[in-house]
Amino acid sequence: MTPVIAMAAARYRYPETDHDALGPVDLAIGPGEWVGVVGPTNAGKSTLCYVIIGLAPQFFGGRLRGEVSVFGSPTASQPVNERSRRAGLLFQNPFTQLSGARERVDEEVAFGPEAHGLPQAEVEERVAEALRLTGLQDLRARHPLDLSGGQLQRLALAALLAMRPELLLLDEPTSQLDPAGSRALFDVLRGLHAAGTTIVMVEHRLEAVAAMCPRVIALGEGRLLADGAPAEVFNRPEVQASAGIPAFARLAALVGKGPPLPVTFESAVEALRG
Amino acid sequence: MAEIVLRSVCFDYSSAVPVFREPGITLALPQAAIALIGENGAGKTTLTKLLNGLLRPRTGSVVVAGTPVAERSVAQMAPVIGYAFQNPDDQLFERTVRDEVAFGPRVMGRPRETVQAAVDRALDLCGLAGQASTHPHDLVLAERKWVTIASALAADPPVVVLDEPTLGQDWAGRERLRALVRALGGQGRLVLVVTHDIDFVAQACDWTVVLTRGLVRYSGRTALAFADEGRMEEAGLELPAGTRLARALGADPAPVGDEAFAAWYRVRPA
Amino acid sequence: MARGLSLYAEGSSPLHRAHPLTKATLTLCAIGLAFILPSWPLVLGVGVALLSLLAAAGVLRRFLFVAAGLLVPITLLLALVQSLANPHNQTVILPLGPLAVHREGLYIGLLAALRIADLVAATFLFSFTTRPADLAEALMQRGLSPRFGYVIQSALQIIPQSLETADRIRDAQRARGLETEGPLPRRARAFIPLLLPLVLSALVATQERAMALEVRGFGLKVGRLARYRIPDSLGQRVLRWGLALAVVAALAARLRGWL
Amino acid sequence: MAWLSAFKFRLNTLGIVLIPVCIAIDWAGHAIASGLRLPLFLDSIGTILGGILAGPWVGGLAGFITNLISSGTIDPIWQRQPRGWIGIWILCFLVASIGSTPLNIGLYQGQSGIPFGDAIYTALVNAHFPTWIAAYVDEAAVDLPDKLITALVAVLIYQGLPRRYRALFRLYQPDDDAEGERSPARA
Repeated sequence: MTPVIAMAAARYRYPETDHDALGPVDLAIGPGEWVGVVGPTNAGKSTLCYVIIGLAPQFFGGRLRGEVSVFGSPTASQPVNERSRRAGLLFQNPFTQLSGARERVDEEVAFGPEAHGLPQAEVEERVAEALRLTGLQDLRARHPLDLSGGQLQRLALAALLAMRPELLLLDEPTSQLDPAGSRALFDVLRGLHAAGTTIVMVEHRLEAVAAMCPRVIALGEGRLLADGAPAEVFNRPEVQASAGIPAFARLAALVGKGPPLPVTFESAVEALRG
Repeated sequence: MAEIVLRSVCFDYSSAVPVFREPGITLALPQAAIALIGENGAGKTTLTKLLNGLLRPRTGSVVVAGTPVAERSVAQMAPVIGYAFQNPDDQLFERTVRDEVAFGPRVMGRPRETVQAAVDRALDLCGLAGQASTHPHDLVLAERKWVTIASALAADPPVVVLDEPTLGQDWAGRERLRALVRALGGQGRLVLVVTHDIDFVAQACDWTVVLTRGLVRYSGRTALAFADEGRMEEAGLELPAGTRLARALGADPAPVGDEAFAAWYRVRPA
Repeated sequence: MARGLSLYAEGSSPLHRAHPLTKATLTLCAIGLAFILPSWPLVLGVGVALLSLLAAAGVLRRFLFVAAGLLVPITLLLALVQSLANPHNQTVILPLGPLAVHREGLYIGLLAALRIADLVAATFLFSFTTRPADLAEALMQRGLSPRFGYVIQSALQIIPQSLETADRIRDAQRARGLETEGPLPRRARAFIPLLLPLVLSALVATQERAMALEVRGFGLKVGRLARYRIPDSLGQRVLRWGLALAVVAALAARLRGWL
Repeated sequence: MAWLSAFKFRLNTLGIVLIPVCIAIDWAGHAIASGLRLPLFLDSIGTILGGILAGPWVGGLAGFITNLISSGTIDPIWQRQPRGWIGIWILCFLVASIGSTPLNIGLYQGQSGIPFGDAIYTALVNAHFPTWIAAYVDEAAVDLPDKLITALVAVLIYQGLPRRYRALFRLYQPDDDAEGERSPARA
């Protein structure tokens, strides 16, 4: 099975800085995986996304060493806007990633497929599909700025889904959203995962990562601290010291349970019942 | 002594959609760490803007730390009530974090030495001491948010309002914020935290105000705020993790906050 | 709530349905005629024609409301200054100390005001009945680069947003103790703390938006296909050429001294 | 003349996105100035800033679209030095005043529409100066202080920007084709 993302001794340094923001990192992510990325601020989580999608170094400049390939082709050889056919990146701020040039939700979603020069019938089909997947059908005629933060982030996601990406990167997608908005976004992601999309999600809500992602990687100062199942990763002391402890593990530790600490609600109920 | 007193406050942006309708909001808040929670559009932001005169009530009176808001300009309220708004980019403009944090006390005309000391203290509290000479926009969003919190504290106001402070914070940031809110509440200040982060409320705030559709549905000890599940649902809120866990383990009433959870677990009926 | 910087008013009049280029031609030709035609009855005629078109589009009342605030001060200033100072001034109507109100200047000032009224009416006729997106689309279908299409559409959207941001910034800085009222020096000092956060956050947003657009395939060198068809007709094409010819004819007549 | 290379037409996605932003800053600057009741337009700060940041095409297009003056005729590298800043002011002032005068003559019989300037116009015409001179002085009297302060503010803002933004938007490098060291940014 060829990995969707393959990184070997990958290191990246922003221009005019004297240390690597990321790396060295070795990583392989296969098709259909849902990987949560955790770690403190400035651990290199966003940089990891930029390197995979190619914005680093293509947009930022700077220097990339080692090997990074996505769908088997090295990121350096392919412009970001061409890669957009197969891979999408959702940013933190739902507002700034809108085109800012469209007055309706459905027109905004159509922006990407149009930039790819798709025929009108196909654009419309894709827009309808993306709106359906994100639950925005009823809002299609609204002005984007009349949406709530959570709806706006789903719109940004729909705009990516209209390109039918096989790989979706999400850089702290819920950090500006309220709990209801986050729940709605996570529901969409569950559907995409079930349909086979490969997802890499940077997220601070450790409980959400533990509950949803079958695989978690923890970053610290640009390096891979841990890589594995959530129950395993969140029980590593070095991960707990930097990325933190999910709430249910904290409560279990408080009453003297573990190790290993339960990291999800269900496992905590079970562990604490005994 | 109550620090914030609202009496029969009615407010509307346009007469068609009243935010706080007759007979208006009446609320007295003590010096403590206070959470203001409620669904989107419940009036949380409107309420905080009434506290310094950014919005003026149609009827009723607002008194903050003994100062009647109606008699002061917004800028004159600044020494009394400090704000950290949700989006740091709506206020950052100085070239260093230190200058940014000093801006408030400086425009209030405070003496240079006082400002220096207050700024150092605020930077320390917010974990920014090492970044005092960095450009605020060279920091990531979560750190920029800390700059606005430090700015609010630098004027040493008796009342502090933090709008969604936990958004985008990593685990360490949340822990620091929890310690800060607890400390401010313990110092005889009133810190009002507007938030959707119910776990944070359970961990950091002694007092909780639940606002739903422009009405105060609850104002009292946090420990009792989550007893009514219907009310929580109406406010679009989940239960805190510990409360949810204890409930699943059979607790009724369920404890709120880590200490209460541990205490309950130790003596729980088998 | 109006979201874009657009005066567009929903409607179904023939003008609303006309091709954007037809309306653009109409507007430009009306402005051209207003400044080419030499005498006030003709300039007034252009104005009356524009007013009846505004009425036909159902936006006359809105036009009068918006235009009054714009045109009244301009008219007063033009009539005043030109009647006091114009090289053609000869006949004094009203002496005012060292100055005097003259008949010739008053006529010239009022004629200039009338032309400006025509210009304003023509511009509003266009913006009241044309969706900016349709104009950009029409221009792109005639070969305008999609990048410039983006610039036009985005500018119209972003200006009102930045004005909203400016309001939020004012709130935030006042809450920090910044006075925005009082004597001029104090107000002048408030300018930078009010403007600079907007500039900085706009640059942050620019960077993020540029990245997001790249990720969505913006700037790919592909043949761009029409987003939707904008109906045009033979009649409209004839009208566009007819209007252009009328302007050329008026110019020729004016130069030849026939008018 | 190496600086002539600055006029070579090129715009990347960042430059394209920056143009409407500069226009918006123009508008916001004017809105804030009038909100504070300042006796100035201050409506071309974004245009000048765009010119300094990303070069003549961004500044020029922003200025053109805002229907205002263009800072687009100045080399951005030259602009980063103090003697250049006086140049920006003089140039903006000249472009604005010379550009506006024919428009004012055509539309407003030579008046600028600002009472202060129009008072000068009245005095000059009555002193038998030609209308075009009166029209130019009318406009210039309004533009001279306004463009001075506008250019000053824009330069101040530019200097206060974090280095990474100054570098990020720079489409024109002294060493233009150098790979790598394009822009510092953090993630």
